[in-house]
Amino acid sequence: MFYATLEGLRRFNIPHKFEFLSIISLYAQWIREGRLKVDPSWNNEGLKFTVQDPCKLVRQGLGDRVADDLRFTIKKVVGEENFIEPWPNRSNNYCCGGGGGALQSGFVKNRRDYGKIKFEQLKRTGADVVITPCHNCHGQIMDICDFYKGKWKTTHLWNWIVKALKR
Amino acid sequence: MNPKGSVLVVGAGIAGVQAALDLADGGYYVHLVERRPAIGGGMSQLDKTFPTNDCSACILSPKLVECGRHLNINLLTLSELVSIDGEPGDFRAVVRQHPRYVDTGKCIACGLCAEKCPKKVKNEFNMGLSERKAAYLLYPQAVPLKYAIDSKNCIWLNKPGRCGACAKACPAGAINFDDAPKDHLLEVGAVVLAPGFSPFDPSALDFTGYGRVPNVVTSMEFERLLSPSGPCLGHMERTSDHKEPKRIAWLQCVGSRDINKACHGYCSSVCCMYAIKQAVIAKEHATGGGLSAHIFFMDMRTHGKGFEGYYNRAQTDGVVFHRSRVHSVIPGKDDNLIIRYADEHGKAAEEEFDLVVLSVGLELNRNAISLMDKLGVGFDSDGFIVTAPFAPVSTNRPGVFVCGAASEPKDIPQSVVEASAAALEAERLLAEARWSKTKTKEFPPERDVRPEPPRIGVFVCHCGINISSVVDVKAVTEYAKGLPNVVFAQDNLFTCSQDTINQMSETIRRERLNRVVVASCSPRTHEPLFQETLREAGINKYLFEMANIRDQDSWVHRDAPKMATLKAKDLVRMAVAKVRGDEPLPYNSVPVTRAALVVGAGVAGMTAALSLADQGFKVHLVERKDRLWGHARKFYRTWQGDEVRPYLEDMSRAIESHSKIELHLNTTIEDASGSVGQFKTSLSDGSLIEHGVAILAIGGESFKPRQGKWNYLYGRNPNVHTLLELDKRFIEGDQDLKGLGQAVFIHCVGSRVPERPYCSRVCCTHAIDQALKLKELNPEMDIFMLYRDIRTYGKRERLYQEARGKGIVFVRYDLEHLPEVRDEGGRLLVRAHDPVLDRYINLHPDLLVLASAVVPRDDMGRLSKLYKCAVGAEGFLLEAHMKLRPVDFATEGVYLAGLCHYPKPIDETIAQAKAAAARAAIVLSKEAVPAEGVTAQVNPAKCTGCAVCTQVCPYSAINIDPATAKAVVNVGLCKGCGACVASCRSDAASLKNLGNEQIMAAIEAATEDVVIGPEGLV
Amino acid sequence: MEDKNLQSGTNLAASPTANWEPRIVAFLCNWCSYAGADLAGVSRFQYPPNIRIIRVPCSGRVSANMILDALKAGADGVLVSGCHPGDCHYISGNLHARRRFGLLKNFLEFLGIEPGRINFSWVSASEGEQFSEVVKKVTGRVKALGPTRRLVKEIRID
Amino acid sequence: MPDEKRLDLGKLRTKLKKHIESAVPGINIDYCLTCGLCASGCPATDIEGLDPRKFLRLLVLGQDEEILKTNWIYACTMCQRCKYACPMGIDVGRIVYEIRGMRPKEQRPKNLQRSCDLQKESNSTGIPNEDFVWVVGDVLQEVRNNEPGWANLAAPIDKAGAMYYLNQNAKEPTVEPEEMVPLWKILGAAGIDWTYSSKWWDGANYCLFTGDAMDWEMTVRRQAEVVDGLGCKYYINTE
Repeated sequence: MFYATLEGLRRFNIPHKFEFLSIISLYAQWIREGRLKVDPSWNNEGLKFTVQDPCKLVRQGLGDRVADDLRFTIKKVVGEENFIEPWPNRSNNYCCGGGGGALQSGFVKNRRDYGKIKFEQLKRTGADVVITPCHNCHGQIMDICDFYKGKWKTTHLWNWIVKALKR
Repeated sequence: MNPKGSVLVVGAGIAGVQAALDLADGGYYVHLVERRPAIGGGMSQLDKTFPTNDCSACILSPKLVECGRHLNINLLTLSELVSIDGEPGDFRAVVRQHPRYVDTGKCIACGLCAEKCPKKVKNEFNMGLSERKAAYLLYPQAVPLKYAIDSKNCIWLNKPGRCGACAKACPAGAINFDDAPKDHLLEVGAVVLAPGFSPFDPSALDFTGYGRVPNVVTSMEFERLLSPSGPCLGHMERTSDHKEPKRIAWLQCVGSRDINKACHGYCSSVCCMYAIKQAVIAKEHATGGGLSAHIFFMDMRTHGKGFEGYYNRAQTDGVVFHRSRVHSVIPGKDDNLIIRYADEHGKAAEEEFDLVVLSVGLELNRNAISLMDKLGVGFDSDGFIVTAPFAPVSTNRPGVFVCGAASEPKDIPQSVVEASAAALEAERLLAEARWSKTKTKEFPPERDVRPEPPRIGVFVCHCGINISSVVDVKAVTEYAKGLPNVVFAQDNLFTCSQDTINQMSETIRRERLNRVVVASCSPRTHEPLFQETLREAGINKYLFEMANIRDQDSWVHRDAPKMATLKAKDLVRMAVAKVRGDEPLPYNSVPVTRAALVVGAGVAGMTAALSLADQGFKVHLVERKDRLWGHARKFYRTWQGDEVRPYLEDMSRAIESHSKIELHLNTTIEDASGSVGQFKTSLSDGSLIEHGVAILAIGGESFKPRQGKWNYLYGRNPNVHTLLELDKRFIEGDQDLKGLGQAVFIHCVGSRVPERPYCSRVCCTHAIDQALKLKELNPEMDIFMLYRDIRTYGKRERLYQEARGKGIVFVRYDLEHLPEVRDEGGRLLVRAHDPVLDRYINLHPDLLVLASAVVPRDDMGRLSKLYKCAVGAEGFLLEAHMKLRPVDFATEGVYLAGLCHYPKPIDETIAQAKAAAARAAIVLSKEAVPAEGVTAQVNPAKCTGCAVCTQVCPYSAINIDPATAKAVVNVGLCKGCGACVASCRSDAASLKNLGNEQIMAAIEAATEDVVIGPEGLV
Repeated sequence: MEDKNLQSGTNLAASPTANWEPRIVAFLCNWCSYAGADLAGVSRFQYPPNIRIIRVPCSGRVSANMILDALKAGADGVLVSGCHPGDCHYISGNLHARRRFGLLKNFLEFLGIEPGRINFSWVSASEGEQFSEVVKKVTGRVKALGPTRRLVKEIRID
Repeated sequence: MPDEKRLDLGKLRTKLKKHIESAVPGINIDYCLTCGLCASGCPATDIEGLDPRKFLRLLVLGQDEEILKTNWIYACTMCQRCKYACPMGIDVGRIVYEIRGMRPKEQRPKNLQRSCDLQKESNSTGIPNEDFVWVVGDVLQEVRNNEPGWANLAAPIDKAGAMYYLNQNAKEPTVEPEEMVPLWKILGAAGIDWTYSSKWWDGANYCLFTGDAMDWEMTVRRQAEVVDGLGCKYYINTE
């Protein structure tokens, strides 16, 4: 949970020598630096992708900058024309309903009611794959996809980076 | 030092233009500095204006044209103030005029330069929704109507030698690429700042979708989409695919009342009203199938005169009001937009729209910020210019005044009031230098047209699309050509615009016209403007008639274009028939008695009296009570926190010691007669006062809810007060207020109800200020405010936020959930309903305060009739024009200020009183004022001396000359009402240019095309 | 755009009275009723297009022969509208008018003119809606009476 | 018909609101304009009969027990979308966090509290650290043996002086270890000098969600110590 550590260090002013980063910013940085070579040509039949902006990483974390890094990485990996922007998005995106301990709190009906809007939003994009760069979003979006009979696959981002890796 | 009789006005929006006109007409030479290539400011970008639905250009153009042609106004466009020093009465200002690259002397605004110019640029007048060329005209009816070249984008000016298409195309050789900035050193006595506002830029608010999602526009952009001179010529289209929107949503408070991302805590006070206006006008523009208009808001703030009625009518016209702000605007299918909102039960609902308009707030004009540093004028935390308490138009620098949206977001009527008030402050400073710097106007010699046969010119107006959208203007013009004696007929897009006015002047000379008919809007608003044009063209201004084919034809026969066109032809034929009989009339004038009568010595009356007396004019101040101060006596403090009493004491001391003010206490007006310049008023103390002008400042009263729905046990339980009764306890420093455990305020007691369908404007702010005072006395006190809409408009919103911050709880009620008040053994029980939780709550206040309405004084009707002024629908005095003449009456020489106009707080009353004084000073500053040209005349040959006419004349302006036993007219007294003419049995009396033959001619013309039915005659 | 509810053209020859449109001459005082008519326009209160407004300074200016001349010229109805008593810009013009028209109305009835043809009303500057209502009422009333048939001067053109 | 439960506000007692205002300076609860923007933008609206606006209103009207009892505080995920656009910038999420923390541990959702307790010992699924180390090594070996080109893939643990420290969500090693491999490959391909830690390696932080400040602080402090202990320059938070 990006925000838990970021805000924890700040709120409890915990002394630390390291700089706290998100893997998403690093993906983008490494691709820009050429350290990480990716090629989207694998996606020849035009599989369509969309993304969830994890609240703890984007709105409560690094904001639109990391959301743009996320999109930069995805477009490099799956091909710009195969990415569909959800609305609302970036720092203003809906929460999926998995975070805040919802997946663990056991209020399943509430959690799925909560996730209805996220389901409608993702369905509207018509994407085949929803990339969820956060474990809670991954769990929740996979669940609401089944529950509300969606048609997309829910995955992390790293699977597709590996698929597009050029060694 | 002797002060200079000239004033620098910075900014030529409606406020700057009004101040300039009042100053120039009042005897001061004005330098009017405007940054853009044309004057008109924000108002010129509006399509229609609330609450009258007037087309903005139609009521603004006459003022701009008058300002553009005024002998005593030096218009400096494309200019900005560079530096200023000196002190009040003697400033030296340096104004830099940037190059226009077009010689204004030569340019005839034919538009060829723009046509040929290859460089397309975003048109900022249309908010970037359309394009213009580097060579451009700011807007079609611009004043001055001269093209300009935008040096930032012009190809030649950036790379000399390249292009130059405009210079080649210009028939008048007006293009001058070597034009250079010119610095003007101006010596002025005072400065009036009117830089106006900039609309809030919502790009930073991503959740609004602005700039990210198609079809989300700001209100200014939508105003241009509506406007006939806008990008889509008045046919409302949305930006993405130019389809006509069928469902539009307005989102209120974008950039206002938002201390989160917009960081503007204040309310911009105009957005609710302009949103309703846009909704109503958009519904009018919708073609088949109509338009569904939805407004999403927090509090509906329609607190001005006529605003609440406008809001109620909008609701009955089908505009849907959702009391919920909206989190995000989300794109739906094919460029539509989805809005989720919380309905009144708190349930989330979703609706789709094809256009979303963001009602953006107002900020100080961004270009004015650097200017203010140069002037050393202070800013407040909201970024507006600071004004002093009880001096709403004075800045912190003596001799520098401010008016309009630059000091606080405000609507056009309030800006116009402040403009006149700022003019007054400058005049008070420079009273000795009046007429010292002004020039007098010479008209060309008048051609005697009597020997000539009638040569009539007819000018038919499109008025944008206001007329041409219903009436076939071209057909009416062709028809006019065929009428007898009509030698010239032409149709114009805007007949009242400056270029058409100039063309009319030349046409009159070229075609040797001796009579003119204009078929356009109402003569009541535009006759003086066209009559002045005839005079400048060298013919007598009374050889003129108008056909009202807009207000009385196209606007009221919208669904019958064929009949409306036929009616337009008839109206033109009637006007031509009437003008044929018009004769040149003398320009009479009436000497002005250099004294003013001010009725009522409340804050408004005292301020107006001092404002005129300080300029050396004699003032008779009449007060029916035995003491000064009026209604304000009962007030504790203003919303800014300044106690009222000390201010009142200073003012009454100044009044009692002022040599120019004659105070009549315990006196009422018995009778009044005469007209502008020559009023005679008899007072109850037996004296007869002669005065040139009158200012009615008769104040108002607070409504006492003795019985009926709004009683709430008032008068039956000692702990139930009105606002003023609580103020009384504050003034007396009543200590047991501290001990109160709980206080409850109820808003809108007697206001915004069927029997009084207006908002009393002051009570929300007053009640909240009192609640804050109670919290000052005892922070632990519970305070509940039961309200319908909190209307702490403008900077007053700070009080509302402060009150909430101190734990004061606001509970909304509506007419279906009125609070109930019961007396349980002396202890009050108030039952209210909380709409957020949808639960009933019980309150046990130790003090219940009723924010009761402000109502007009009962003797308002009698007084207004004495001076032949009208009373509006809600019992307040009816001003000449709600928008642009808020302190004048239709009757010349009579002005109004204060509560008798409409409920208003003390600072606005002071501004209005100074404005009334400025308007009155225009008359008082002159030896004589032009009088009625149209007067009666008697043909002695026919007159039998029966003297019936002398009995019907209300002004005894017609009497029997004992020598000839014939009736004779005293031109000085005759007002041209025609009563004598109608009663004369022998057709001896006639009214110049309104004689019986002319009216018969008009009647014949009105029925000319009527063919008698088949049954024939009986 | 075809007119919705009105027949095109006025009472041209041989058309039955059903879709005939009356022609009404209206004298409006400049300070009150003419201003009210303007306000009806500004507020977009629609009303039938049959009236032809002649602006006079005051209702007191309208004499009996003007009304008779309107009937003579073929007007199917006449409307005279002025300020409410007490509002007159010229103090008493509307009061003279009221007395004058009281007599005229009786006299015209005596001559057989149907009472509905001649109409008087008081409309103030702030009564836009009332003005449109007055015009609707007067137009309806005159339409019901059918074309004018009395005191009409017929010019025979052979 | 509106709920007949009539609120008697003869004396307005807002103890809970005052407590939160002192705990979170500048929370501005009273500034709420009841404008409904938050309710219109919150997916938790109409769940448990509440929405952010109603929740704040209960606080302002002193309905403390109802607030302490409602399970809406678990429907709200503290995502702060309300605060993002609220004209008064009121952070309902932070208020929910404070109120969650006021619930005695035994009344908190079982599974959630257990995850936090486990995390305070080692990690949120409670697998022993040795198992984590073993699983990583086992999966790594498998990839090296039968995935061509990845023979020298690395997944270092406790490598002192590594440039980057990477945390790891407890779900993968516990339930789907092969999901850890892609990130290893990416780091390998990019030639990144990184390491796991064998202690306090779990990136999750359920103690934040229980609203328990002390537990939350303890878990973050442990992580910081580990990363500084390893001398890593950067701490990477995984997907």
